[in-house]
Order: sequence, then structure tokens, then C-alpha cells
Amino acid sequence: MDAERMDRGRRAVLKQGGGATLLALVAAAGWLRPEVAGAQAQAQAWNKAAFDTHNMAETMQALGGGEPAQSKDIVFFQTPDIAENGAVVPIGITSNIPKTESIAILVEKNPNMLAAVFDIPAGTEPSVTTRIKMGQSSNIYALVKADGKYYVAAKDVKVTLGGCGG
Amino acid sequence: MADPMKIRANVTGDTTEVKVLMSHEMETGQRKDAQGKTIPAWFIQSVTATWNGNTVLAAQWGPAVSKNPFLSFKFKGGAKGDKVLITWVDNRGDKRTDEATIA
Amino acid sequence: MRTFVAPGMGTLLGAALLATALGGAAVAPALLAQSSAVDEIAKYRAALQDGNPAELWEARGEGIWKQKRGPKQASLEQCDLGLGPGVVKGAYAQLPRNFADADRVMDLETRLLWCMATLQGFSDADSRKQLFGNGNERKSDMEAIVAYVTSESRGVPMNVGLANPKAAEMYRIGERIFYFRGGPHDFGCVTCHGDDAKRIRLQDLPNLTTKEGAQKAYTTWPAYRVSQGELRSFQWRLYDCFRQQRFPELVFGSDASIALTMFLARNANGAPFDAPAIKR
Amino acid sequence: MNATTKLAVTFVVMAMVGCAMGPSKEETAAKASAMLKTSFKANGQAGLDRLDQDETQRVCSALDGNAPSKEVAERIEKLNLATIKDPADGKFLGDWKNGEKIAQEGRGKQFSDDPAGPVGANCYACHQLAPQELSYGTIGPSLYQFAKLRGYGVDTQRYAYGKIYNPDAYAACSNMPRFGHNGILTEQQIKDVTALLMDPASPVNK
Repeated sequence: MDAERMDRGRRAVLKQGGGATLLALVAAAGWLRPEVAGAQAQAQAWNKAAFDTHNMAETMQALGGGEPAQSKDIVFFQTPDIAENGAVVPIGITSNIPKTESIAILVEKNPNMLAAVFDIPAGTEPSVTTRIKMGQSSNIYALVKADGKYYVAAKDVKVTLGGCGG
Repeated sequence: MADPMKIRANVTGDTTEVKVLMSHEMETGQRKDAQGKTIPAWFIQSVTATWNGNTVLAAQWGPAVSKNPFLSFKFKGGAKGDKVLITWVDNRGDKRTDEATIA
Repeated sequence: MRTFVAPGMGTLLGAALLATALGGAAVAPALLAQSSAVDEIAKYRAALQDGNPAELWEARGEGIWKQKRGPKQASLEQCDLGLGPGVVKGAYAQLPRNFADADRVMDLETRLLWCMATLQGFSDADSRKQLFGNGNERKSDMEAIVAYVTSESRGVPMNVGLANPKAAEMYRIGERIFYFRGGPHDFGCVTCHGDDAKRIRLQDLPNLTTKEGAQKAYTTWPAYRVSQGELRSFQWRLYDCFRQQRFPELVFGSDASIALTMFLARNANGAPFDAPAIKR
Repeated sequence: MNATTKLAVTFVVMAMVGCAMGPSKEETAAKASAMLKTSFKANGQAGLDRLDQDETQRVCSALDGNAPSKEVAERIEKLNLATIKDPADGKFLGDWKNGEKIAQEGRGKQFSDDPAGPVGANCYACHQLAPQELSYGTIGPSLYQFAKLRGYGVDTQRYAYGKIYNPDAYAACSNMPRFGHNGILTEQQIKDVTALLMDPASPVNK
């Protein structure tokens, strides 16, 4: 079931990304270095080009890198299949891939695909939990850089809105 | 001036779990106000967590991270009484650092 | 596929949704799709519990509570919330109550306005400037103080008394207001909150006429509303219910708001208070 | 409303109070009404006159959410049946596609709504209708296959139209708004929603 879901996610990516595939995503994990210390240095390091991309192809171009492999060793946790409100969607990602260096969250159908990138220094568990906005139901990609290589997993999250009157 | 973060750091065995709530609008830059004017983007761009001077997490965020962000992670090491520092910087250059004592 | 869907048994979309969840599995019964959607939303709500931004309001509120403010440059630390000046712990679980000094039944928010006036010297207009946060930078001090004070009753069983005749009368009037139907839509509180296991769209509605329903609902307000990015007080909850009932605008701290709060709070007696909570 | 029926209502209310101590429910209801008047302020299109109950609202409010007695129900239903105005052109069905939009629209009549903006019926808040819409409420019964189950005839059309116009004509103290009687929807809008329920081409009847 997971494999099938991921496979569908991958097809969607390939369809959107064309020949460039997921090359670029890969680099997402590479931009941040643990040794970057000091908030000011970090702010300057913010990868505007990557965060400004509006579709997979652009994101790839902005980042550059090799094509990530589908991985069953990337696990979503505390991530619902259906979010009651798209303003706050809990996302938990654990990488069971040895030597994980970073974890990135991408939302396929958001205006800007890239939501967040976490650098995981040695000694920190390759697992993060945060909350993101989703404009609509979409695939969410977890992109992991480990030992210089790149891996990806996808999860489909539906967003419902509701309530009365508005 | 931004409100302080709420940071919890608890050690179990050799692992410290850190949970952070930040007070921030995380405005996407895509919403319009009542007059139809675009509300400018305003969001945290980078987050760093340090323990004993070591970076234990570094993140870059876009505006798709939810308002009043929540972040949780774990690192090896840490002892009761140690300090964990969290710093964020937003796209206006505002910056905030808060610390928590590991319990 | 449509022919498999019986009336009242979920929907096509539901089936499609479940099929997606199963990774493109064969068509599943629509009823299962509905329950699956409800289960998944329950998981969503559970995932939110881990970190509640209401804590940011609680911290800010505690700061405001202790800060010297107003023309009299006094803090709220001597405010009597019913258990004596300065006692915050457990106070909310016994509100609303009659206050002899004001000769009036008050809920928390009304009492805070009273203390802002008497202790700090704020004019009514000043203390009412930002009763609700507006979803952006203009945050409400009132909602922050409410978050702090209510958080100090977490785990304390609700214990609202009616021994005072004024309190008892407010309860009876609050009950009438609960059943009062009016406006162009004939809506009253009871329209949405008078039966078990009902929903508006996909939102579950508590039955506030039962003890369990009242307990579950009342003890989980105030709440951080993720849809608004704001912490909302119980006064706001009533204000916005009446807005959607197509009533005129409920005045903050008005007698009707206190009477209705009294009715609901008293019906929640016995249940441990568990807020500020986090809701959609 | 004449004096005789008013007295009858009073009698019913008093009878329900029985020999309870303290103020009667009716006295308390009067206090509640007075308190409401001082506890709200007019805002935009929502004036304080919205707190003035008509006979139906007053009688239904006194029921504490319970069903009315047979006598009260008959009287309320008769009262409300008399308010229903059939469409001027005699045709009950409008455009079901428009009806679907009206059924989805939740805005209208709130003080926060633009008075010139859309006014919907928000049917999905309480009812299942077209099966494509997963997000529906359950305060009212499912209306999926409404006409498929009841027939497409003109009598059913008239009933559906009347039920939307004034549901209290068929079920006293219904939770459903009296969309026509209280001027929430226009005649054309009611016809469109009727078509959503009654048109063989409507997704409701698939």
C-alpha cells in the first residue's frame, strides 16, 4: 500500500517535473550546513530561489542535484490522511536511512512548493515534527539527504474545510 | 517586539526532546486585506537550536510553515540543567532568541 | 459505482477518498468511507494536541496579569476572582458566580473588566479596545489574560454554585436563552446543540442539553482556533455563535452572555476543566 | 394572532410548569427576552428587531427542544401553511445547478455579511444532497435521491417548494429556517433549490 502510494506520488512528480526529474530537490538538503552558526549568517543563507519556485520543475532548477530514490525508510508520523483545516497540517517525518543529513518538506500543490528544510547534525535524531499550511489537498514529499545521496517519499493529504456561515 | 517562545526540553536516558512554540504571524504574502490590498509576506526564515554551543538543529522555512509555528526534535546528549537556545530570524530581519533549561 | 451507494450511506467522493487512502484499492463501501473520514479527522485533532499555541497566550497573559498598568499603575494580582484577592488557581472552575462587591453575577471576562476598572483605573472604553484578537498583529490582552487565568484551573473539577439567589436566577434565564429561537432563521442554541451525534458539515456538535455534552464542550474553552490563529475566549464563542444564528451583535460581558455561560458552566459541573484547548 | 390563541399558548406553558416552586417558566422567559434586548446591539443588517419573536418562535422556544403536543403542532402548522405563496408562474422547478450553488452557500443575513452579497440556504450544513459532496451535516435527514424515492410528480414538487418556503407548515417547530416566509431566499432561489431536489437530471436523484 505504501509502495503503491509512493509510486503514484512519484508518477505525479515525474509528470510535472518532466525530464529534469527530482534532481533539484536533492540539493534542498545540501544548502544548509550545520556549521553555519549565528542567526545573521543563516538569514543571509536563506535560499530565496528555492523557496520562490512555483512548480516542481522550477524547484529542481533552483536547487540542482541528483535524482532521489524512492525510499520506504522515510516514514510519516502524526501526519493525518485528512486535515480538518489546511492552515495547520501536522507533519512528522522520520528517516531511518543511515547518516541522514537533512529532511525537507515539499507540498506539491502549494503556490511555493518548498515548505521547510531541516539540517540534522550528527547526534540529532533524523526526525522532525512541525505544522504546515496547505492550500488544497495535495501530495506531500519528504526529501532526505543521507550520506550524500537523496531519497524521497510521498504522502497524500486531503484538506477539508467546513463549518457553517463562514 | 515578538513575544517569547515557549520551549520545553526534557531528557530521557541519553536523549533530549525539544518542543518549541513560536509566536509569529507567518504571513504568506498571498492574502488580501479587507480593502483588497495584498498583505506583505512576513515569516520566519531560519531557526537554529544550540546546546552547549553545538548546533543541534538548523532549519530554513518558507511562508508555508503554519502561523505560531511548532517544532519538535530530539538529540543525543543533554543533561538536566543544561541550556538549549533557540533563535529565529524572519524576513524583516527581526530576531528572537530564547532559552530553556533541560528538565 | 453510484448504484452501490444507498441513501444516507456516505458518498461517491467518500468512496473515492477511501480508495485513495488505500492506494487505489477497489471501490469500497461508501459508509466505510464516511467513518474513515471521521476517524482520520480524529487523528488530525489528536496530532494537534502535542503543541498548543495557546501556551503563547498563557505566557503573555501571565505577564500582563503581573504588570503594573493603567492610571493607577497597579497589576491585576489583587483581583478577586471569587476565591479571594490574588487567588487564580482553580478560580475559573467556579465561575460565573455572584460578586457581592459588584452586586452582580459575573463570568471571568466581566470580572476582569471590573478589576481593570477598580484596581487599575482603566475606563470602560479603554479596557474594551481589543476584546478579541483580529487574526493578525492586533492581539487581545483580554484573550491573553483569559488564557492565563483559565490555564490555572486545568484539571480542577467544574464546581459552579447556585446557592446564591442571583446566581440561580441567572441559570434559569440562561436556560431560557439557550432555547430562545429568533432572527430570520429561527435559530436558537438548541437548533444545533439539542441532539446527540449531529454535525454541521463535518463538524461534530456537542449536545449541550446533556451533562456529558455540556461537560465536554464547556471544559474545552477557551481554545486556540487553528483556522483563525487566535486564542478564543468563551465570550467570543458565544459572540460568534450568535453571529451565525443571525442575531444582532452580542455585547461583551452582557447579562445575557453571563446567563448563558452560567447555564452551560453549571451543567458541566463535576468534569475536570481542560483548557485552553486547541480546535480546528 | 388573536387573543384566544394567545391564551391557549399561555395555558399550555403554564400547564408544563405545573406546581414547580419559584418563578414560572413564562416569567423567566419574559425576563430572558428583556435581558436579550439589553445584551445585544444592532450591527449592519442585523437590527434589534431580530430579537422580537413571532408566535411560532415564541411557542417553539417554550418547548425546551421537545416535540410540540398534537394540538400545538396543528395550530402552528396551520398558521404557517397560510403563509406559503406558490410561484407566480405556477412552475415549482427552477435550475438545479443554481440550486446546488445556493445549497452550498453559507453566507447571508449575518451582521458580518455584505447586505448586497450572496445569500444562500446552506443546505449542506444540515443535509446530505448530491452524493459528490462529502462534507454534509446531519441535523436534517439525508435528501439524497429525494425525488427518486418519492416520485417526480407535481404534488411532490409543491411539497418540496412549500417545505423550503416554510417548513413549519409541515412540521411545527422544525429546526429548518422558513426560507420564503422570512425572506431569506427569493422565489427564484426557492425554485432552484426545489429543482435540486426534484429535477431528474439533478445529481441528488442519481
